[in-house]
Amino acid sequence: MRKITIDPVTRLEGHGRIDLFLNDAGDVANAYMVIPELRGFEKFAQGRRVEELTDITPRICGVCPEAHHLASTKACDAVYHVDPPPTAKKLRELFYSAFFVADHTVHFYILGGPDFVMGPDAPVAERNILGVIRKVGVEVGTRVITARGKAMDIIGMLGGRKIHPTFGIPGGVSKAINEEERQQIEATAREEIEFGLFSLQLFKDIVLGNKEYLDMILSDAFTMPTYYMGMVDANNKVNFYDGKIRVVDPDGKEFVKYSPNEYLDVIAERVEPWTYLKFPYLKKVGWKGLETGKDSGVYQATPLSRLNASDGITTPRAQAEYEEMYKTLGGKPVHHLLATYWARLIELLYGAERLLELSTDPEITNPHVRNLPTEKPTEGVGIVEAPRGTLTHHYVTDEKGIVLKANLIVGTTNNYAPISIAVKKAAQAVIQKGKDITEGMLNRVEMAFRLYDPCFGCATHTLPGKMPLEVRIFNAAGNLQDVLKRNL
Amino acid sequence: MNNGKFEPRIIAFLCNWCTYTAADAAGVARMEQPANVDVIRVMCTGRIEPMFILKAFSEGADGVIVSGCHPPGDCHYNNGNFKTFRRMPLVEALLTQFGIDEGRFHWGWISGAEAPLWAQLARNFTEQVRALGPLAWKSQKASKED
Amino acid sequence: MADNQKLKLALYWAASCGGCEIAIVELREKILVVDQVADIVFWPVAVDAKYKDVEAMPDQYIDVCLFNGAIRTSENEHLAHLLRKKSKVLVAFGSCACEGCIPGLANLNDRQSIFDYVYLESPSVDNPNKVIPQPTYQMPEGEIHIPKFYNTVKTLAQIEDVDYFVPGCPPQAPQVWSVIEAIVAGNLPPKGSVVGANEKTVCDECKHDRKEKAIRKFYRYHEIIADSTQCLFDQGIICAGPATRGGCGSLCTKVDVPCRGCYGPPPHVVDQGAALLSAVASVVDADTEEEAARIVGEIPDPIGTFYRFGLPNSLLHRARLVKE
Amino acid sequence: MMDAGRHPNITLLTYSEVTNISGYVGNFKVTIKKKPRYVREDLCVGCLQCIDKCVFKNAKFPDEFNMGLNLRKPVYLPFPQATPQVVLIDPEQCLFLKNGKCKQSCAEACDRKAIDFEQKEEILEVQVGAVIVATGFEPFDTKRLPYYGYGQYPNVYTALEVERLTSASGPTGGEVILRDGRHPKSVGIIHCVGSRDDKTNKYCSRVCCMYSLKLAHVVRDHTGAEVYNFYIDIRTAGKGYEEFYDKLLEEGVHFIRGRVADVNDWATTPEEEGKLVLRVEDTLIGVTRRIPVDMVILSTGIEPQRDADKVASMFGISRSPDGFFAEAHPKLRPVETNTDGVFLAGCTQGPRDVPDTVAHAGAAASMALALLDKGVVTISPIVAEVEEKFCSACKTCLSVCPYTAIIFDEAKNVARINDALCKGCGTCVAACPAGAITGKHFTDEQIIVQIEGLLREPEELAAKAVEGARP
Repeated sequence: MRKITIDPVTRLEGHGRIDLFLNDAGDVANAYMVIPELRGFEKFAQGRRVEELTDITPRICGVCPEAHHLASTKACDAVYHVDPPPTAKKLRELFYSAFFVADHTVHFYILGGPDFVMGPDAPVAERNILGVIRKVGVEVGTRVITARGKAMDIIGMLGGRKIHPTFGIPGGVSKAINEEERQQIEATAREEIEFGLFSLQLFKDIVLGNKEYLDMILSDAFTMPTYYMGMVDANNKVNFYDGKIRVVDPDGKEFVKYSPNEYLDVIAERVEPWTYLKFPYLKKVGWKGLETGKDSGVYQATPLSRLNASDGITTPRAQAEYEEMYKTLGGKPVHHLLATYWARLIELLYGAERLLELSTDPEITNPHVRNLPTEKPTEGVGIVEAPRGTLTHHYVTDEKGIVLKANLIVGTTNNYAPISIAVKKAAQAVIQKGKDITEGMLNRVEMAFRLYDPCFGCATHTLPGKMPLEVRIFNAAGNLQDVLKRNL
Repeated sequence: MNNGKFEPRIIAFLCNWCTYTAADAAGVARMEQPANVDVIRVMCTGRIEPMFILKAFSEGADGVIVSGCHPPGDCHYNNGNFKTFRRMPLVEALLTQFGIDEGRFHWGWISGAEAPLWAQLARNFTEQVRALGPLAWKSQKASKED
Repeated sequence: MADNQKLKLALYWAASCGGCEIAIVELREKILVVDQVADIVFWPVAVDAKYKDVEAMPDQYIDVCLFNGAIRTSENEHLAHLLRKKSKVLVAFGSCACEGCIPGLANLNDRQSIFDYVYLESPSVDNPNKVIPQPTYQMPEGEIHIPKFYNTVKTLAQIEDVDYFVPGCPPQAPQVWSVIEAIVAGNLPPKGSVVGANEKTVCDECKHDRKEKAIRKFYRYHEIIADSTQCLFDQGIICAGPATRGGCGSLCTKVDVPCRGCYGPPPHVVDQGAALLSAVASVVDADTEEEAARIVGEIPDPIGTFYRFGLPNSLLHRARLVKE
Repeated sequence: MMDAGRHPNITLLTYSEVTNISGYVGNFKVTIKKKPRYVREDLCVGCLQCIDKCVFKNAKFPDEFNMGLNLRKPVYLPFPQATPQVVLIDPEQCLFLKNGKCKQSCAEACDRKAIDFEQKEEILEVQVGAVIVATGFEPFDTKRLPYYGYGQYPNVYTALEVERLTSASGPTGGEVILRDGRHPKSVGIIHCVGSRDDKTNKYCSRVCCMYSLKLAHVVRDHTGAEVYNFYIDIRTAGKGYEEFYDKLLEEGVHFIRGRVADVNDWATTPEEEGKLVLRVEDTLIGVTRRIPVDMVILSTGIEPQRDADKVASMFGISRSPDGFFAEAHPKLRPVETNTDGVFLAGCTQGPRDVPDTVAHAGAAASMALALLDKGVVTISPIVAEVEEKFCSACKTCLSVCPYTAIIFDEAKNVARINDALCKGCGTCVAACPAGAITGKHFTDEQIIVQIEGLLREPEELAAKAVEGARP
């Protein structure tokens, strides 16, 4: 038995690592995606003033603090039984749409995208944003930085800080926007729509136009039927900020649709002794181990899952792209993991279109953005769709609004089981007896987790792109037998 | 340590005009007082920053006393003691949250004329802290293990 | 490999959220300039797989290491010691490394209580066999190790010698840029300095109008619609701005939300929470003991309020640890 | 008083009130409200013609100076020796000022045209270098001790009332007569009313023993009545005081040691009929006695003025537990306060008799003059200082200073501390959340090393000593 460690791979609560065990024949016996970090937010949330969790929980993740901030704010609305004014809800969604544009841009161009744009076998030094810029042109690179930057500016305008924003308050938001700010948002929204369309075209040109990539997308190694989860509005259309959570089975049939406060009826979490992260699964199906299919409670919550779980998108351009994707990939649901990239760009476009809709809403500059809570705080659940999956915050307080209990099911955590399975599957497909283990092989293994999450991806695709990767191969006795290294 | 018996270390922050005067008078009058209480003089209890109290505990004090002039009128500086009675309840709540037993922190008033009260407080407080045992914050801080 | 003339820069994260990395992404087009003047030799540094590489470097091989994240596990601590040895200049980057930040609130609890809650008591957990993650666990295929989870979150300076501190959660882009410029120009202040922040407090940058304070009632910020032209603290909303280093641009109060203190204590403040507590209590408008106790008694959770970002770096570091 | 009124360097502002004071030693600005007396002080010579001619033929209103024992008119001279000798008009009682309907015969009577119904309240601002607070005292309110029957029995008097009765210029021309016109045959004087009493004031009012002895002597002299003194201790510290006490003992004034339990008119024997009975335990002979008398005099104690708290906060004076203004040091600085340039004189600082008050006032005047004469002010080195570089204008310190020594410099946007006003208490140092204020001689650094030093383990101390011994 040999053990291979791919390290580092992750940016969730800290680091992540893949331990691959090879049998004596040289095949992958098993793969463990290990999360060696815990910070215990749920515990130290106890005793805090509940409204302060809107500021505390974003520190779980600095990549998607906006998601935690809003999930927390919504949970606090529920705890205080207060309904924010319509404009406040719209401002929150507007803010959140800008965040989706920024976040998906980062993932596609900087973190995950280089896998496609440059190809999995391109030299490491090329497989990064600078390589992408070289390939597609400097003006595109500038366009990416600008598009992300302008979306971040909207986040900063509303949220105060761009990273770890603070404007959400139980009962509304801290500040209204004026006409001048609205105009800036509208102008940005129009640019972001163009940028979204441009990005989709780029994806189609580079990826879909290349048979080798298309084959890889459709390949068995990257195909994994599971349950899919995503938030939908009253018409079962995609929504990131508000609605019910819909789960479809591997055949695309609705399995359950639940309100935030019903989440405990649907989700449970499994503890394993070899990792600090828990594995959520569908309670009614049950935990069958790291298995896919209809009989296993494992589900995914990704951009692709959200599209799979919905009946469409409310904005016209994104809806057209949605239809095109399912037509191209053979109908709903799509189980090809790498289609997540496509879905992500469709969501980016939806975010940009939603930004325009909201910024031109006649109510958006209404100064009434707060309702003061009048009822005794008790308990509440807030759910939003984070870019990396459905994000659930659940708080229970005493009558003074001091937290007694908090429970958080974080975006990427939903996908912990599928990531583990995907990694194992990819490893088994690419690492086989008798073959020398190459750089490209390992990158294909990494792609299996990178597609889920920029939190995972950024560990190996930093901006200047000179991250080392080392794989240690142990023999059956546990002694170091070989070291594979990426050049610096 | 005295024959293995736990000797608490207590820091007392006293205002110059009232409790320090009382402590001085208690000494001059040779009233019985334990050697466990070390006094730091400030001009007014209004000068006592909550930081001093935390610092004392963090440096290994087993108990802390803050004492000054009786409100409302005794304060040499009109109402420095008002700031003390505004701050200290919050300091108490903070210490409780830090896990420092209530009995390790005393704040109150002893006028310059109340030397016997000072001596009594020093004796009673020392025994109260002795009963609580060592706080040992300094070693908790220095611990490399965790 | 790097051109030897270029600055060798390393960035590492310990227990952190990744916001400090995004803060560097927020340099936007300037990141390309960084690439021209410096070789980023690690970002991030690997965990156990990379120990050998780092260990193989000559001591002080790295010119500047920007270290973010607090020390939560044995792995974090190990890397901190290693990077100190290999770096000429070690910078505590961001609130976690400087003062422990929000994850440092875990110092109100210990390992056991955190594990118990997360793995056994949390409402969604399904763990009939009471499984708790173990530092070493034997799987059928072999052994898997995870780092030891410490009882106490520590700051970088509590376990290693730190040359500079860049505060903020996260450090704001213009400040990060000025620090990078100073590093590249070799224009750094004396060792131990805080860089990338101001000497004055957040109030200096805050646009709200301040008056002489006299507070009759404290409000939690969701309980009151504050006048957005007036100081929030004056209106009874506890704001950490007066006890917090400036440099962020007062971003939170700009949207009428109180400062929580992420830039840490100002230069002469020993303990940020104690300083803020003292100021808050001092301006309570109460002339009797009963009234004062009533008004300050309405402030719940003093540690969460006054030590939001700085508990591990406070004088007491953590709540009292009752030995297991 | 007359001398003071006439002195060229003294401006006397009577019927006036200080409403505000700002500034600091050597440089105070005092705001004074001068109430209208409806008579021009510069014209009135005190001929009192106006009083005669007032439309009120008979006096109708209680005369405050004589404790309401007689009546006066709306236009009046407060008391015979009043300085300045100028009348005033009570606007609540004068028909013209009240209703606008009166033929103003007083004004007609004044050939100097001194009466001015148009006079308005004036606000004066004066610049002074020092202030002497001599706001006096308030007599104890005897109604607070209902068991002595004041207000219930007409023949229970306060000492001050009897003092007016015995005065040749008083309401009765010095004749001691009861409210029903009788001359008292027997008089009881109760000492320590509102003094040396856990229920009211714990302190000794110092003056009551001696004035009680004086009243005993005078009343006995004027009426030949039997006089009983009920006392706890007779305190006759003062030149010639003990001799006066001796004289009274020889004269046959009765002294009964014991605190009177109550005063009532319930007669149990024919002799007590129509009299007030004082019940008392005579602690010298150990029996409870009932003493029937015609007149009871309550020797009331001295209390701080009712508005002493306002005055104290206005002038930055602290108060001792008894409520009187606190001197800077009981022995060494008896007339100074903790606010430089503000001095105390007389009963405002604590009960004292006339000779002591005169001495105290003299001392206060000398201290003030010594201060002003020097031209420069020496201040304490224990003061706080703002380091402007670190002050971010949060304004936390402004309201915590007991001396309003911290002012906000709008131009530089920082707080500044006035050295002359700062007393060095350090409250602002502890309150400053930015660590921008240093308390000189009690700095954070100094206190921290004290804490560290005191808590150093013996081993650490030993190590330090070895280190220190190395060259």
